[in-house]
Amino acid sequence: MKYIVKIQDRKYTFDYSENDKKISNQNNEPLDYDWVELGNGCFSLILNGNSYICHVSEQNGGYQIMVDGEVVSATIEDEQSLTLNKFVKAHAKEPSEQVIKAPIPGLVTRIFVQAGDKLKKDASLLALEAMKMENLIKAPCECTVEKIFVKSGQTVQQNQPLIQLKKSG
Amino acid sequence: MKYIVKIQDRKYTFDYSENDKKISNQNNEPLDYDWVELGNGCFSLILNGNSYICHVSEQNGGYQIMVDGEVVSATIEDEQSLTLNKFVKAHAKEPSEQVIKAPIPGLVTRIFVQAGDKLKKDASLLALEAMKMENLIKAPCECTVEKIFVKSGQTVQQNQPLIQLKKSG
Amino acid sequence: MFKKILIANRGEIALRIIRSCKDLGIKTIAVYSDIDRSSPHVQFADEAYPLGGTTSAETYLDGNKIIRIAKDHGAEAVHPGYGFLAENAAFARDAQNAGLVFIGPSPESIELMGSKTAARSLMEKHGVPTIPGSKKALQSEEEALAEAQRIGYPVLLKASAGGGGKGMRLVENPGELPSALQSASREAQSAFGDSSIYIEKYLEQPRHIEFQILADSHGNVVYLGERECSIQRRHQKIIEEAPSVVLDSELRKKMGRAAIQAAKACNYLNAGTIEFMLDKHRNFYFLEMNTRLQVEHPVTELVTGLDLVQEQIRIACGEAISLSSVGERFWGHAVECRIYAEDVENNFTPSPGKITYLKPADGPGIREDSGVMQGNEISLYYDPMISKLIAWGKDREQAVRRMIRALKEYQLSGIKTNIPFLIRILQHPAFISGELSTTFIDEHRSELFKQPVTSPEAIGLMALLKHINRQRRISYRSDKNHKTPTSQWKMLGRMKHSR
Amino acid sequence: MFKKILIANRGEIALRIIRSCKDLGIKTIAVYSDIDRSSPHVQFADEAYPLGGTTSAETYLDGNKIIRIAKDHGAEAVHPGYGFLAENAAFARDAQNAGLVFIGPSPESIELMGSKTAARSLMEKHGVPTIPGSKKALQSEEEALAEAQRIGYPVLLKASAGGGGKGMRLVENPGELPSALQSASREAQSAFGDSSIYIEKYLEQPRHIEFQILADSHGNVVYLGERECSIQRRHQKIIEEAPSVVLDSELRKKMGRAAIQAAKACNYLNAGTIEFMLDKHRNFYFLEMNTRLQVEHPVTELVTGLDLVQEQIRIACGEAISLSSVGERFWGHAVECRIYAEDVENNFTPSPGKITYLKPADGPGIREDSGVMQGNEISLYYDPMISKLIAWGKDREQAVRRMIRALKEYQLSGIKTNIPFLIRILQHPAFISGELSTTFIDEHRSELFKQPVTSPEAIGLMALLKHINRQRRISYRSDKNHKTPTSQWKMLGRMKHSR
Repeated sequence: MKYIVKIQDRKYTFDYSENDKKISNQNNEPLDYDWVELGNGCFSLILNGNSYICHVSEQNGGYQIMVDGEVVSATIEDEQSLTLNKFVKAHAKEPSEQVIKAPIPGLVTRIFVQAGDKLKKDASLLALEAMKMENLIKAPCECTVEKIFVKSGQTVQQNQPLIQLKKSG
Repeated sequence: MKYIVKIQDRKYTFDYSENDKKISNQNNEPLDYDWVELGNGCFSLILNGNSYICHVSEQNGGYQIMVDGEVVSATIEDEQSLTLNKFVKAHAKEPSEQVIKAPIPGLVTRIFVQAGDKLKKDASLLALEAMKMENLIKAPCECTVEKIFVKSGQTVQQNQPLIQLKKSG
Repeated sequence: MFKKILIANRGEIALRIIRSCKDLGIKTIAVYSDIDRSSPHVQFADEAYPLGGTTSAETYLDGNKIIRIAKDHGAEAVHPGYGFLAENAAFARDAQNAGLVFIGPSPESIELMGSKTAARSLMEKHGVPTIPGSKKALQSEEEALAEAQRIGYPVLLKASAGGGGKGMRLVENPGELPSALQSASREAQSAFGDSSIYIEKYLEQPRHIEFQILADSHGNVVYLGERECSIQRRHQKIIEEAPSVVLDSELRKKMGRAAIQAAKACNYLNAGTIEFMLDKHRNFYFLEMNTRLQVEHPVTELVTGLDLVQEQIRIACGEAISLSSVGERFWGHAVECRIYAEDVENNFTPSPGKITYLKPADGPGIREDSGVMQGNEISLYYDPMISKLIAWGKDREQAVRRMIRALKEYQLSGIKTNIPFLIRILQHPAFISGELSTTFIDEHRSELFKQPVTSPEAIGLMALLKHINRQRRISYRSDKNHKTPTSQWKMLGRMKHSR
Repeated sequence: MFKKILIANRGEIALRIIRSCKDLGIKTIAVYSDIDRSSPHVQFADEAYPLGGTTSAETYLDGNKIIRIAKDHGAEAVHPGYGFLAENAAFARDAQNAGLVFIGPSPESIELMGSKTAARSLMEKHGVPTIPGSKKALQSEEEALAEAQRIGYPVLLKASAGGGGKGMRLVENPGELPSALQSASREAQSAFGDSSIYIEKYLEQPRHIEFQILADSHGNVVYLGERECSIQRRHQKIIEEAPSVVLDSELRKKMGRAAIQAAKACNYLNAGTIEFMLDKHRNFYFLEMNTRLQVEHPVTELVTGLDLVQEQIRIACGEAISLSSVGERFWGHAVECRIYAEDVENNFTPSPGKITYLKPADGPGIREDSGVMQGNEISLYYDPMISKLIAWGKDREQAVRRMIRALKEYQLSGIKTNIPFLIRILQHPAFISGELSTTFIDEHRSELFKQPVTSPEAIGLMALLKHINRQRRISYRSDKNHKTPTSQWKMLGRMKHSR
């Protein structure tokens, strides 16, 4: 079965054989690998003699890999799901609405906008205080404010919707 | 329910109430305790304000407790099992035969005795080599050799019977 | 010497103080909030008592609760650590009135240096140079605008009661000033209960150089050399080192003498730190005095061989310090990295969560002062610092290389940390050549937020292998480097039996 | 400088060498036996190749396999660590013939010092004092009895090819000699492939004092001071320290000069150790020379500030050592404890098994050189040492107190270790006052095998709570110190939500 691993913006294709557990890369080169779980999600990979110790955890349907002090996110699709997804994407239009969610739990200390405001990119939307630091949440693009879901003084959870924006143009 | 905890040669009685989880000691004093598992068999106990970090593991039906760099073994019996055991013990005689088992896995390099030998306490029985060190296994008391289960040059597992002895007198 | 001390703090600093007490044979009392029940400082203290509640205000900031526990359980002294009540004069006074020794300066010294504007005036009176700016809290937006005009943009707004970057704003032009003033003022109110803000000249490419001092009750004041803490993000230090590459013996003596003057000006007792800014013309200015132990004190410990917490305790006991010229010669070089639970790519916002896997680094030259265990939670209620990693080397190059090695070995999962970012700073040519300033991160932004270097094929394979084997534990070795696959299975069988 | 080095070893020393290589920017190759696949040295090396097999003979002692891997993968040099091939002249020669640099002395020096009897003769020729005894391997029981009679009981039997206490026996009277000779001879054959035994005078209450030396290819030989390694069980060191409390500057110079003489006598190159016995009259005798890095080298590193592995690599590269008088003045004091998987109560027999829980100690003054991770197995195939804990202090008292604190913090379950025993030694009045000798453990046996001191009621309660709650994870707090039981449940609920 072919698998497509996406790391940041790049894609890597692997071919995995269930029978003999052999894996080849996108150039059809068989990979000489040795994979051992050391425990608690910590793994050892020896690939062509190169040794890596890594920690892999599942995250939002993808994987987060920590190796050599670096943290990288990866998502995986197999051939079938990829074909399906392409079909779906081709028939959907890009959403022009975006809901800004709380990146961290905290306290809304101030709201700078109201529904209907037309904003430039990086305009301040609201201030969120967490761990005694004030964090300004800014507009990701030129947009119009559609709805505001929170009030000043309100405590919010991570990923709680704060403001709904509509992309300009 | 009353529990008797045996540590080395001393016994401590506790009374535990399933309902409210209260525990009192042998002087009927209620114990002010706070017990939290930190993970992996590691626990925190705060007893009368004194804080302990310990690791408790099950071992041969009892428990091994590691605290403050020390390792202590404990066994636990409840009232019922204790009464039963006393009855059994009272009707059994002390065994005069003892099987010496391998304390560690290793290689039997030499056997110093043969069946029928009368031995003094601490007489060498056999030599067991493990991790490149030779370990002498000695007679625990004055005794006679009854059976020898192993040969020189043989590899043995931990707790494998080596020699059967009969206590003298 | 004291028999029992209560530690009025949490996290790494509480544990670090407990360790010094154990080394002195002093019993320790820990206090804890509800969510800190599983934290190491609770486990490693001799005694531990709950404060009840979760927020700072209900727990580590509630001086009355803490003093009551200290009295009830026979503590003779209280060590406040840093943060929380460490620079709270009222707490120091209450502790003393309750018959406890406060391990720190007098309430009067705390008060004097606690107001940044009063401290500046005092320093000017004693001939310690200060940064041009308003001497007192701003009363209005108009006053702020006028003052900024006088000293010239860019200017810095700072909280009078502040520290640690809270309530601080850089203002480049008059248009930005009003909103910056309001936001700084709000943050100051929330962090310190005091919204007062003052203004000062913003120095270009300045270095943050601070001097550690010790003062005993017999009138001795010594300095233990400097720490350079120029690497900061959001006005908070993340990498500190001792000594500083930029100081020579002459400048060190000059600044050290100024630090002693500053300490004497406020009748200082115990350990304290005089923070200076050093501009590119090697002019130095008094910034503030921290009347407590600093987060970054371990780098001074490694290059002087002292245990500063033990020195604090000895001074608080009335002992005289017996140190001579330790501030001039150092044993090698030390670097500290603060490991934070934060999302670097997202403007360093805190990243709370549970630590699901933790295996810290060790080996030659590495010290770790950690306050967490695997399974602990980094919550929103307190500072998101996880641990401090400190590396010593016979020179700066070795210390930095050891730190990079340790950061790469450090394994922590479950939350985002700044470890990759710290590695990129330490590997940056400007850092290696010692060209530091408090604007280092902004200046080198493009290189510091670069992508990882590990082979993407290897990373991709790791994700794939985890994906394929999600349900079962596997161990697979392809046969190229090994005799036959069979021997591998044999080996596994053998291992199982020997368990 | 080398670009890539193969490390022909396992466990803590392999990892420790990898770390020094990383700090120098040198790539590393690890080799491993089947059961070491999950060991840290495999994970932290840049490259790792299997040796195939499990026994020492099939793996870490198979020089040909190792040299082939080194050549196949572009290593320029081989570091042997200690044990295994470290003192194998044939391997050093084979490596050189294959075009690899052997990081250690020449094969000739290894051979010369490898035979204990030849080494003694050489030392006597060069005026280095040796212990009275037979100069050559004993040929018969009769010769042994005659020789013992000549030098006087008690005598010590020792393996000619030996080290580390293997093949060593103390004989108090003629009756014990025959069986001791046979058993020592068998052990020597099995450990070193050579059954030769020699005999020497047994010194009463002797101290083991050894000198670290470095010799470069430019003719420079320096000593880096001494280590005292008197605390031994089964003739193996378990606690080492630097400097020794018993040496003054004069004796140190005298012994240091003898050490340099010894090194020059065998044309020594690279790091080596001259072991001496020091009797109560302050006479010292050459014991043997270890032509490699010692297990206990970290204590010298901490008091000199050097990285001895880096020094070894630099010397092997042909660099000249640039050290002056480092052997005379030290930075504080350092103590090392070897943590072994062993059953102390059962005559220190190895206690193999799986490490089910591991949380090492850290904090001020503590360095750990460990070779294992949680989940690893201590097997019967190799040495049962788990880790080395090293503590530094500004004086001996502080170093020892820090070590005790770290040992008490160290948490390891699944196998028996000597940690409780190490703590009891460090807390013993004779150890504290520096009254050491190689018979320390025998002398103080009754106090060292004492029972634990933690409150038995607390220990009993721990067992009971684990027993009661075997099936479920509980968290219970009785209500005396807390407002109401309810608030506890609330707290737990709150924690769950925030996860």
